[in-house]
Amino acid sequence: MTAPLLSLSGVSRSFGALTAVDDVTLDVPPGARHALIGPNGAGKSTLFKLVTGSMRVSAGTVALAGDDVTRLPEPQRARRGISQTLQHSSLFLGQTVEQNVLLAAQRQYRSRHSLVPRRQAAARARARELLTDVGLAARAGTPVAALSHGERRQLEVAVALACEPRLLLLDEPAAGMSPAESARLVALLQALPESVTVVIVEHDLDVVFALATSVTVLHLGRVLLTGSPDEVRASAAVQEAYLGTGRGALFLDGTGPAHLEVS
Amino acid sequence: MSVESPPVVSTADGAPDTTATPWRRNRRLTVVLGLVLLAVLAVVPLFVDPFGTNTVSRMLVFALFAMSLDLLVGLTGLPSLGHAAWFGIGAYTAGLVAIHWSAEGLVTVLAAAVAGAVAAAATGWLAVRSGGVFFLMLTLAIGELVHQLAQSLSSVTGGSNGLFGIPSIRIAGTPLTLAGYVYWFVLAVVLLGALALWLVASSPFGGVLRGIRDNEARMRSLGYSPFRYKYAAFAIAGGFAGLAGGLFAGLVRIVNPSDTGFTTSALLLLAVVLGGAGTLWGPALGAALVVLVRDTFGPTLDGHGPLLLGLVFIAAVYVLPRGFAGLAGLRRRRTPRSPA
Amino acid sequence: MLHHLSGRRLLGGLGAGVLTLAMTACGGGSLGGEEEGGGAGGGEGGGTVRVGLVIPQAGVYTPLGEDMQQGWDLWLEQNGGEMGGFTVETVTADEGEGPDTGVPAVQRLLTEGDVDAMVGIVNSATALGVAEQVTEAQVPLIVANAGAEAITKDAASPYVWRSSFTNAQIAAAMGEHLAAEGIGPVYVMAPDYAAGQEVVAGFTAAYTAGGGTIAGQALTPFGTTQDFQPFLSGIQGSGAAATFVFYAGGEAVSFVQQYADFGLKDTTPLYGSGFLTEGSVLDAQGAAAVGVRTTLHYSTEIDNAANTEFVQAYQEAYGELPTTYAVQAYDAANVLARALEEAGGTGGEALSEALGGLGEIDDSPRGPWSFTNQTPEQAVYLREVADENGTLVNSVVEDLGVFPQP
Amino acid sequence: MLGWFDANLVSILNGFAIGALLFVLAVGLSIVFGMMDVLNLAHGAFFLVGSYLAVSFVAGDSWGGFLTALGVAAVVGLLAGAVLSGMTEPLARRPILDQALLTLGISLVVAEVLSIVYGNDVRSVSPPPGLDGSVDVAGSAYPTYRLMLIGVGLVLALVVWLVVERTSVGALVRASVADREMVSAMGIDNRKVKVAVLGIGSMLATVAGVLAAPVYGARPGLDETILLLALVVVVIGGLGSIRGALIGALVIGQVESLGRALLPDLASFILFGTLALVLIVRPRGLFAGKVAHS
Repeated sequence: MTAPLLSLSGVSRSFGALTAVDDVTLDVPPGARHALIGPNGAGKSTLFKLVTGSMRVSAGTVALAGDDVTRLPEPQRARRGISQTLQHSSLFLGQTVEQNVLLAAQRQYRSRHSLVPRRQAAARARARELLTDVGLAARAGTPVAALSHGERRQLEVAVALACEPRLLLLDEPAAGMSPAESARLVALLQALPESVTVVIVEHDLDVVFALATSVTVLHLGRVLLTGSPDEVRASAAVQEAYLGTGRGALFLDGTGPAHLEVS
Repeated sequence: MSVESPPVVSTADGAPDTTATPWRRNRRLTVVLGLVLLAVLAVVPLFVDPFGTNTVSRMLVFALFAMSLDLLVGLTGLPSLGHAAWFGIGAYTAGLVAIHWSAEGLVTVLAAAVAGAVAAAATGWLAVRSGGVFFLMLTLAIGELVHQLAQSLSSVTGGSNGLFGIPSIRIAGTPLTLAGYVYWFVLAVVLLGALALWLVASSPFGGVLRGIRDNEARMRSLGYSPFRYKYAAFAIAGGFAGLAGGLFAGLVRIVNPSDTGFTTSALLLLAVVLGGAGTLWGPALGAALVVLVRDTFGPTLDGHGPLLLGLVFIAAVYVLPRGFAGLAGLRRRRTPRSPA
Repeated sequence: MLHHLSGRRLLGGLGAGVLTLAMTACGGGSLGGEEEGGGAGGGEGGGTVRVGLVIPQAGVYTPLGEDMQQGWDLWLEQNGGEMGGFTVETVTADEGEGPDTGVPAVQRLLTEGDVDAMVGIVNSATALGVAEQVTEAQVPLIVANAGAEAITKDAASPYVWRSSFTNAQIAAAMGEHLAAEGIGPVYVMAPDYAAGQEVVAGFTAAYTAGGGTIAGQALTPFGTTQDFQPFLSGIQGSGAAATFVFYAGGEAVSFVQQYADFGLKDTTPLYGSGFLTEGSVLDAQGAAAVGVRTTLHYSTEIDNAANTEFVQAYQEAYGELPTTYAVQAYDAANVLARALEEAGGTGGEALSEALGGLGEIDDSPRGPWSFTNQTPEQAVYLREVADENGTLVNSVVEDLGVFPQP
Repeated sequence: MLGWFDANLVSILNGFAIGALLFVLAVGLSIVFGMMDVLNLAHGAFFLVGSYLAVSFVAGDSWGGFLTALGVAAVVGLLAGAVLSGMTEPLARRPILDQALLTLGISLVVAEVLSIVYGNDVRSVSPPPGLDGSVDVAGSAYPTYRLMLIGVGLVLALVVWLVVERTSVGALVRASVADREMVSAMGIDNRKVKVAVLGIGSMLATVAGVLAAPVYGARPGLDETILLLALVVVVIGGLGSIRGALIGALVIGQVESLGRALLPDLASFILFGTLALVLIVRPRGLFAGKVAHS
């Protein structure tokens, strides 16, 4: 068995008296499609920040492919292959769709040090390819500010993929997407090669169960359960956690609404 | 005075051909306009008297200076109130090199550019750690300290009397004594500088700077270290400001502490805003206008030049919300968007 | 990909344009070898002479500019608007606060203004900054205020003359005088810029040469010192018997008032370079200035016929007492007129030569003076601020004798 | 130690006087920026308006003149602030540099108008009767008026502190510094708050101008020097923090007074050296306003 791609051990983060992430230990093997679920305030977004390094851990270690990256700043972790989409759309609003993707894509090419425009052809080609993949090719020259909400989410995914990640963290990528857009997203993520390990936070359970090979349930900052999608669906503890928020029926397979409208 | 009109840098570089037809027409228009402007600039000495030619030379120098500041303000989102420090250091360096070593034009301006870049690099690592108003004030402090040094080190800089006795610029050993030849030298260097700045701005590096301006946190998550890029931008901007300063020293042949001070910095920053930050050519135009108002109209208004300048600033805020560059933007906005 | 080429194309276009046009000979423009009708030309007697008056019309030096304008206008009025038979056309340009504005203003006069001679310039940096251009254009410039030593020393040019003073000249006179008085240790203060440094150096050299000792020295930040208390406390602790300072304009007002406010005026007599109490600053200083002693090459109280007549005429014309700035411009007009008469033309070279041969100027309000090294060798007066029926004047205590530029 | 203190007592005292004056000057700039995000570069010009008003009402000749000058300056300041508020309203959503362009333009125009009205001569104003003498401090004379400035500064600091900490208006101020959106969400008309804050901020500038006239006089160019000093004070203290403005003013008062007395050779560098040092150590000032209140 190879080393897990992402390994968290005893990771905690507190804000004063509040412990948002509490002693989380989690291994994500290479090539996994891992989902993080849990009610709002469970600490999913905070955990993502601890993995990407945009927030420092209070305790514990974060390892990527066996290397301890706990002390590395965010940009260095990103260069080691951690890429993410953020819950609140985080794009460069003043710039065009293509420029957004290019910013992420060009980091992979040595040509970014060149002042000769022609040398950037490879990065441009890669950016176009990704825009085609997410269905934004026709909008390449549009300023981001003019995109619809769903289109921005698509662009987020393209930007994250343009980093050529080993570990792709998706924070509610389907939020606000139309069913068609969301189906397209699922197809795109399913088509990702094994070399990309995906960790996804998503409330749209159709998306979660269509993608995930394993699921971790977080509750009040702690890991409630990690297991296969079926195990999670069957777990009484998970039902209980969601009951606490008054949304007990949501895990009833096929009968409840597909969307877990927590927010 | 815009020395070249690159297609508006903040828009699509190489937008897909399928959607680019209207853009293309604009771009062609821009190129034509740029060529006309260049042709006009090139023949200035043939038709304009020496004072007018000198004025246009100053406008060109300040245009380059403003473009170097725009690299910080417009592209990177770092409003500097001490940029004249690098301009002044470049000017003093060029002046000293010309007096003590060689008045060869290229030698002096290159020495000036290197000095500007080195000085900016020496202090930039402190400055770029802060942002916004604090960056503004820290650069102000750095600028004022440089200004005081220029004032105090009178054995080197001539103190408040200025560094005088700078010989004429020489090209291949021949001194350029006539305003027209000096002008062509200035024009050539400014064009090369502008071209270099435009290349930097439209390169991937320039893209990163714009990314940092728009969303620094996101750039970090994409794997960029904003500090390094901001630092590099600071040093590069300092280098080009130094280059402009070197030209200035050769042009007016006296360098003063006030060339490094707050007034020059503030005037230039306002010129950048006036022109439209982030477009390079807008700030160039803004700086040219400010120089024109200050040097040409100012002295004939019975000392009320500042009044005119103040009114221009106030009017510009309302009439030109995006600076001169906004005027070009109007045309752009009318262009229909490509269908989704 | 059109725009990828545009830079290169633009440059190519430029190159072609420049080459084509540079080869075309052209009459106008800024490539001519000679200034038309400028210094090199030279008009005939009975014609007109165009004189550029470069004075500050904006910024902190504006009051000096106004006085110089009035001195200049008065001379022309008294002489029917003619100099040596030439009708004078005055072209005024704003010098501003410094060379940033002053140098272009002079450039403009030299080219567009088409002047035969120039008078004025308050700021030393501006005077030094234009020296070479003036020389190249061969247009005589009579500096009517700027006191930097270098203007007629390191940066001397046959076309740059001075009708005012030098910083060290005024200070050296005081140094010699105080040394002769045996007043005791003196504390020296000045703003930290070139003129201040020159005054301190000039005073210190003369005073120590005469056997005096310096109790201490402080150079205050120029232009940003509103409050002199921190430096005044240095005087108190130094055991100085007197203080010698150089301040002008706003700093002169603040300094003299605060010197009195902090009680130093009663314990440590204040001496200064004449600009400390010259012109409009004296009114602003008020009672605090009474008793302050300064040296300068002029005072309204100098007792000679030319001065009496001048002061009276000036007061009639402008309703105020003349200042040294007015006299410097008045005298500049005087020497320029003499030179024009002598040269019989407006050619720059001839004018400069004529200026050099003028000898003693015997009808100046400041008393007789002459050009030595193109700057006045002149009497320096010890003056004391006195309250004469509510008007503060610089009364003359003593004629300290004639001093050249040190 | 005691000897050192004695020798420098006057400088220390003077530092407090200058600091008190700087506080009156800077606190207006600070609250305007902290609450309304308006960087008012015309603050120095407003100050100069106050100084020239002191000249106009010959404030030195009688208390009547002095108090009239103060009253007129307060009214003029309030009006100027209201006008400024209206002028900056269209710029609310634009970059802060646009405001800088506008307010510096206003500053140039105001300064030019002042020089047209009052001429370019340096004007001085004596302290009002009774305060024009000096008192003996540790064997040296010290001007009475400056002692009074310390009192005025202390009283004003106390009033501002009481208003901000103890009144409902103050609660609004603190809330605005912390989160403007929230305040407008509470149904309070942001524009009225803005007019009030800019009015008071500008009033403090003109009043400071009158108070400073007996010390600094009035002359062209003073506005720029004063603006820079005020900016340094608020940035050192931390923008938008009243406590910061007070500490910043006292620090700069001592730097300009005691600092210059102790290090006369570095006098030219000490002000901006201090600014650079503070910002290097604390990149957001000693008391960063928005953080301090959250």
